[in-house]
Amino acid sequence: MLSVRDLNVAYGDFIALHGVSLDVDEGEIVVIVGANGAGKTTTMNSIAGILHVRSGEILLDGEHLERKSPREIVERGLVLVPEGRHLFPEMTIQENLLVGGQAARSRRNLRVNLAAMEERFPILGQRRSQAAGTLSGGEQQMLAIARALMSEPRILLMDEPSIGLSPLLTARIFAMVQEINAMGITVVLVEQNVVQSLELATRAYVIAEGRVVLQGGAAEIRGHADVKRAYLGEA
Amino acid sequence: MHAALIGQLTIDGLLVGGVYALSALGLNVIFGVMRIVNLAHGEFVIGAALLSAVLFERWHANLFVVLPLAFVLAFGLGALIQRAFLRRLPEDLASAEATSLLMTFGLSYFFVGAWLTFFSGNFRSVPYLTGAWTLGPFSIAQARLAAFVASGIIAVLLALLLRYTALGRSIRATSQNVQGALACGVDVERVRTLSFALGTAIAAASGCLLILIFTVNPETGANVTLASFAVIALGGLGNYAGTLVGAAVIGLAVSFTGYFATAQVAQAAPYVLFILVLLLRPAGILGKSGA
Amino acid sequence: MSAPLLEIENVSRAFGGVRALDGVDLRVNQGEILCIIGPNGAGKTTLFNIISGVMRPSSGDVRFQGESIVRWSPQRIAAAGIARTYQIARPFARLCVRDNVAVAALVHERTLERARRAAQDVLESVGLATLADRPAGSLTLTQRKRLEVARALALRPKLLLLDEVMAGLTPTEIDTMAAFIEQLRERGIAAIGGVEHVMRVVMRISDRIAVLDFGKKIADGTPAEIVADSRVGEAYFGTSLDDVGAAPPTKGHS
Amino acid sequence: MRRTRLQVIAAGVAATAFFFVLGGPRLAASAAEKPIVIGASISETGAYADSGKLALQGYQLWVKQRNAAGGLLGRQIELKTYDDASDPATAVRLYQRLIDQDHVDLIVGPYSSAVTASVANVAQQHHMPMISPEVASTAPFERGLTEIFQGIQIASDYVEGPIAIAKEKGFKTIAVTGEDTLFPRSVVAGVDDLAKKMGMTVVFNQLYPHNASDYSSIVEKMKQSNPDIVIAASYLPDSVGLLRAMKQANFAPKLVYEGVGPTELSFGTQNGKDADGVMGTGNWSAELKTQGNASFVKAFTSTFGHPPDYHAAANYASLEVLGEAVKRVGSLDSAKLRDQLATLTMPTVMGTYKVDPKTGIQQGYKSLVLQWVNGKQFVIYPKALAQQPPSLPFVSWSTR
Amino acid sequence: MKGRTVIAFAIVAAVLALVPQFLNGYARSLLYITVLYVALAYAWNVISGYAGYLSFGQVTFFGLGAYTTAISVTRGNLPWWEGALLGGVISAALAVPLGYLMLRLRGAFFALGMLGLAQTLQVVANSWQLTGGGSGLFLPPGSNALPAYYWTLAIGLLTFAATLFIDRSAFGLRLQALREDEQVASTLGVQVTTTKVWAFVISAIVPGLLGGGYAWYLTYVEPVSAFATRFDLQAVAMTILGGIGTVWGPLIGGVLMSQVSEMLAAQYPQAYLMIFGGLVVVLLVFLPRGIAPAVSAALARHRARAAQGHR
Repeated sequence: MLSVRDLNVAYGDFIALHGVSLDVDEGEIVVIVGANGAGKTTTMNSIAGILHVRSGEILLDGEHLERKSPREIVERGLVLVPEGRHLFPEMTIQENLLVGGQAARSRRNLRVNLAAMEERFPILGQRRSQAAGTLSGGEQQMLAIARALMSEPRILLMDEPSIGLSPLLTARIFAMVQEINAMGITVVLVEQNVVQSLELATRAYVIAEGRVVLQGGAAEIRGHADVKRAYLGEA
Repeated sequence: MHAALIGQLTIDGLLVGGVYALSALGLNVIFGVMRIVNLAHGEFVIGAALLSAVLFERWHANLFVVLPLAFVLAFGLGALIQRAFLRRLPEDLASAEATSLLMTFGLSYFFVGAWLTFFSGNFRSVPYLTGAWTLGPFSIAQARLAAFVASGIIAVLLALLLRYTALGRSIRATSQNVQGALACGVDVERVRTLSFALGTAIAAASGCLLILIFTVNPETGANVTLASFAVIALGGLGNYAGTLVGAAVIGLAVSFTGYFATAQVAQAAPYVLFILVLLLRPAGILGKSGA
Repeated sequence: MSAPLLEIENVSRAFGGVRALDGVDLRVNQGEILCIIGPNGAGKTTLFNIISGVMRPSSGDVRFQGESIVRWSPQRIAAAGIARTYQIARPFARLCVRDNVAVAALVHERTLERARRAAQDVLESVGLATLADRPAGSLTLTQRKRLEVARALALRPKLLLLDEVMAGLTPTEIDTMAAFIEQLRERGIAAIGGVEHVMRVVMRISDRIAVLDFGKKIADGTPAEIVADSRVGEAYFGTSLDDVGAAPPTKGHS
Repeated sequence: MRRTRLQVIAAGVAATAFFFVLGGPRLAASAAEKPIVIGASISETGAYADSGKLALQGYQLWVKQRNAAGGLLGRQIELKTYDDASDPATAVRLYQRLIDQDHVDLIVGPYSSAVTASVANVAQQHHMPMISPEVASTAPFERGLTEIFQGIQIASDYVEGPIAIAKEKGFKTIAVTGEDTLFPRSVVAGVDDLAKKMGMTVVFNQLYPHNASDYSSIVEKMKQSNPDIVIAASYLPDSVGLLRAMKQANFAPKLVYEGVGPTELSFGTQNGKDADGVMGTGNWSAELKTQGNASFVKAFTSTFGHPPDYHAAANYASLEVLGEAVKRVGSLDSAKLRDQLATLTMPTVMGTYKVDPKTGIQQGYKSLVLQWVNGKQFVIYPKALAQQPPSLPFVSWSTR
Repeated sequence: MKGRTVIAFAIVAAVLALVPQFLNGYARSLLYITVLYVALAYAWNVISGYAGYLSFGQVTFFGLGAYTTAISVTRGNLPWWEGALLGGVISAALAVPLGYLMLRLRGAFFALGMLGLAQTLQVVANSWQLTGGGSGLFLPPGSNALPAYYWTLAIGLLTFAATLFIDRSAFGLRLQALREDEQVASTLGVQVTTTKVWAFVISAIVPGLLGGGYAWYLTYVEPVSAFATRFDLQAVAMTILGGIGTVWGPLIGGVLMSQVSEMLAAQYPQAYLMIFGGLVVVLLVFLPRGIAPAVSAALARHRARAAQGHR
């Protein structure tokens, strides 16, 4: 479904990605793990069109995305839940959701989707006219996910959804990822919480220094010695 | 008698404050979305003011014709400037902010020169609604009241646009979090262009109203820019409600210092207030806290 | 036992309503390596900002060599011997690598020429000497991290604050960095490292570990004590440390 | 490396120097057939643009008429002007350019006191006599300069008229204001003494800055002082602004005098009916029975499509004087011209030109008080020249 | 190397000192204005180019210098150059507290604060008895522009030397470090506030000194022209054209632009503002680093090629 080929991205003189390639099949949960600064977020932002790609290809169902604007990419059903949530803190929860559902592909269902989200995340319904900035960390993350779902994505990119959350909340987020996947939405997940994310993923990629250093089935990656050494703290 | 005088000065100050508020709102919309401090803002205000003066002189075109015209022209001009220049700000100079400052500083003088060419250096005003209504001990200048009411209507329309339309939500979303807006598929480039155009158009609208009260020439733009910034500095950058409070304070300060001190002090009042506010809240005015 | 090099006493710091730090106490002795671990947002960077004078605490005191430094300017603190690195490397992008370091060397050297020479020496020691004339903006992430350290070293610090110095490094580089930090101990430089992950290294190099969680210090002890502390595992990893396979400390400082 | 750079710089400096040297001395015109060039800078843009344009047209008309009548000393005349944008530094450079670069034969003054004050020094340095048709303030003439001559009425005369009229009507209290620049200041400088002499009191005296745009506060203050008459030393934009603020404050004293603003024709177009009753000091009027005035007005109107004002007249008169001086001297010798201008007495459209030979301060021209009545200007003072008596008191705003 | 610099410097200074002897008054005047603008651009470059604090109000000190001189001459009977010197001293003295206050502001707010400061001082000059209010002050008419020229030339050369020093000294390195990242600079031991206040003082003292020459040259000082922010526009445009934060930028940009501006000012005074303003905008899009870096790069390439040829 999504195919990334030989992606190169640079910030000024600094090269952040050296030829990253990924494949995601329909219905999968693919997890990308790697250390801070390894290039995970850069990869996600590049796919979503937020970063300018120096070279390489990004194909969604065979269509090139690498020169498309973020808006055009959203219209094709690929939506990012960015790292750090990036909500609109002074807008109400409902307004946040409305902005999320503004894409042409979902606009006619705007009210229906809004109701659906308020039902799925009751807290968002109860506080719909409260400013988003007043929500707690976990609630904000839910809002960020709900906002992304408003545009009826086919493939959802989630960048570190568990960041800064307590174990309990992290578990809820992961459960939600599975639910979303069960709705038929393909998920690409970037996580630092390697252990838990590998549990729910079908496949995984390990990124270091802007390169894919390992890839394979989730279980396989879990068992890999290098990963244990680098990210799980084993000698 | 004394109470009546205070009342009169208050009325005069608040009515002018309405126009300051409108100009500052335009500046605030641009800053909110683009993070650009537009030093050429006053030039757009003055350009529209001079245009309406000239149209009035020639054809007695009244405010209600000129304001929409100036609004549309300025909207186009703003969009053009954003597309042609501001969007192409290079990123390799000291900082994006520095470059945008230098660029809008250049733009401001470009337009001073342009207005001097088109309108000459004459001081102009529009002798429209020159009378006053008497209300008890107070006299209410028709032009001031008209400008105040019109400013209020435009401000309310702007508020409605920002709150209840998809474009308005996109503008607010972009000004609060660009990354988030991008992730939601908001066409941020378009929003930036529209915001700059809208801010410029509001500036023009305030210019059409300002000329009912003030006498201006092409070189008075910098005063308007500074006064508008003083309003924002007082009210909070990006804070639309605070803008109204700031404008009232500036209007009153000018009106009262003009009476109790001298016209020179009144002229300096916005700058002095501006500098004082900056010094008392050097970082704080970026914050959205406060009124 | 001599007085501690750095004492942090009941330091709190609030942003708006949020308490980023809440009554934190910490001590660092001469030549000691202390690692502060905790998830993103636990307050590590805030603590570094307060020690280095970039930020004032809302309450509490920080003493360096017995003197309170909470009212000192960052430059005074730097000159007194506390150097820091930034979590996200912040090179002076348009200056060359050598001049980046020379800025710091100027604290001890009178002339620019001598500062540049001193800078060159420091660059040698961190392996950046060949890049000395390049603009710092063109360095890779790893090189930037090293430049951060080089600049801090040029201040000839007694205490080095390393904010997420391991972040973004490959396993090999992490080993190099760890070796470097251990070598600080031999040179008599104390260090506080802020670390989110990379437990393996933390356990190996630390004399002591402190754990921050939501602005509070929830544990402070030798690596062995920390591993044994169940609260730490709960708060930080969502599970016990044994489950994630954290290695026992390789150095017996207990 | 350093040497290369310095070579580049040195070469640059040399080239620039060369440019200046080359650009400097040009071969002086020798042939007598060449036209006599008169140079001036005028404020075509900037704060004084309106009046500057009329001033320039005054110069242009005289040159045109003179050339049609055979020129001067048998040569045609050419006017060379630049726009100084009302900026003194620019004007200084432009006059130097006119004298050193363009090698003009004669110069005449620019517009506005501030500009003239700086330019006078250039005239002095180059020993080029210069008539200043626009500087009513005497300060620039009191600096020991020998080359400048005032071609307009002196400012301190201006308020004599309105105060005399007020005295006659028995008005007692005066509020004084004006723009805080050289000329308006000199207009109101003597007002305290004059009022005392006339047995009147000044109840308010405060100036407002150049570039002021809002006059409501100062008007409110004047209103509070409750004066019989208002004397404002103002130019066109501020006189309009003040009048409007007075209307808005519903403030109508018994006599309103607004300096030179009301003498400009656009004062009427900008204020409409509100202009009625306002007085101002004119230096000139189309109705004036001075020598050649009627034909001047006619020629001006047919040439430029609009009637002249006092700027045009004063500038025209200055060239009349300069032309006469050249004719009498019989050459362009500047020392002789200087002496001639200092002692010359002659009739012009402005009246009789006559200056104090020591300072060059004008003594001949007399100022007039004009008043707007039913959309037209009339001379009301001095009585000998009055077209009609003053229409007083000023009509209250509500009964218009 | 050092000796050669000094000799070259002396030659350039001597040429510039001798040139006016061969010029008419207009060309002298033009030369004076060119040197004046270049010197002002150099001063602006210190605070805005090297320290990174964009100021649109350095004219404040220029006006201050002009007024100090005019007051000293007319009311104190001092020789004009003593007044001008005093103008420099007062500017420096005022720049210290002002620097401490204003430099707490960053970016746009510093820029706007300085703009406001210039406007405020203009109003002060406009309303104070000492400054003659709106009437301004007359200086005794001078014989010619030469003394002002030499004064300005001397200060210009000193300012250039100061820029050379800044570019090659510890002070300059600290300035550039704080321009890049003020917080990091402070944690690396840079006395941030002191350093930038010094830069501000240099950028104030120069226009403060130059203002006196200008007053003497014009023989008349009044508020509007003494505090005209156009002076800052000129400095900005010239420095950007030449190269902001470089040693040669203000010189290259200043010499080029004053020629252009003189040609334009005589015929199209309003278009000249348009062209200056427009040029700033266009340069920022197409040549944001200015001419100087482009020239150095070309020179470096040329030298590299030459060196290869030799081998």
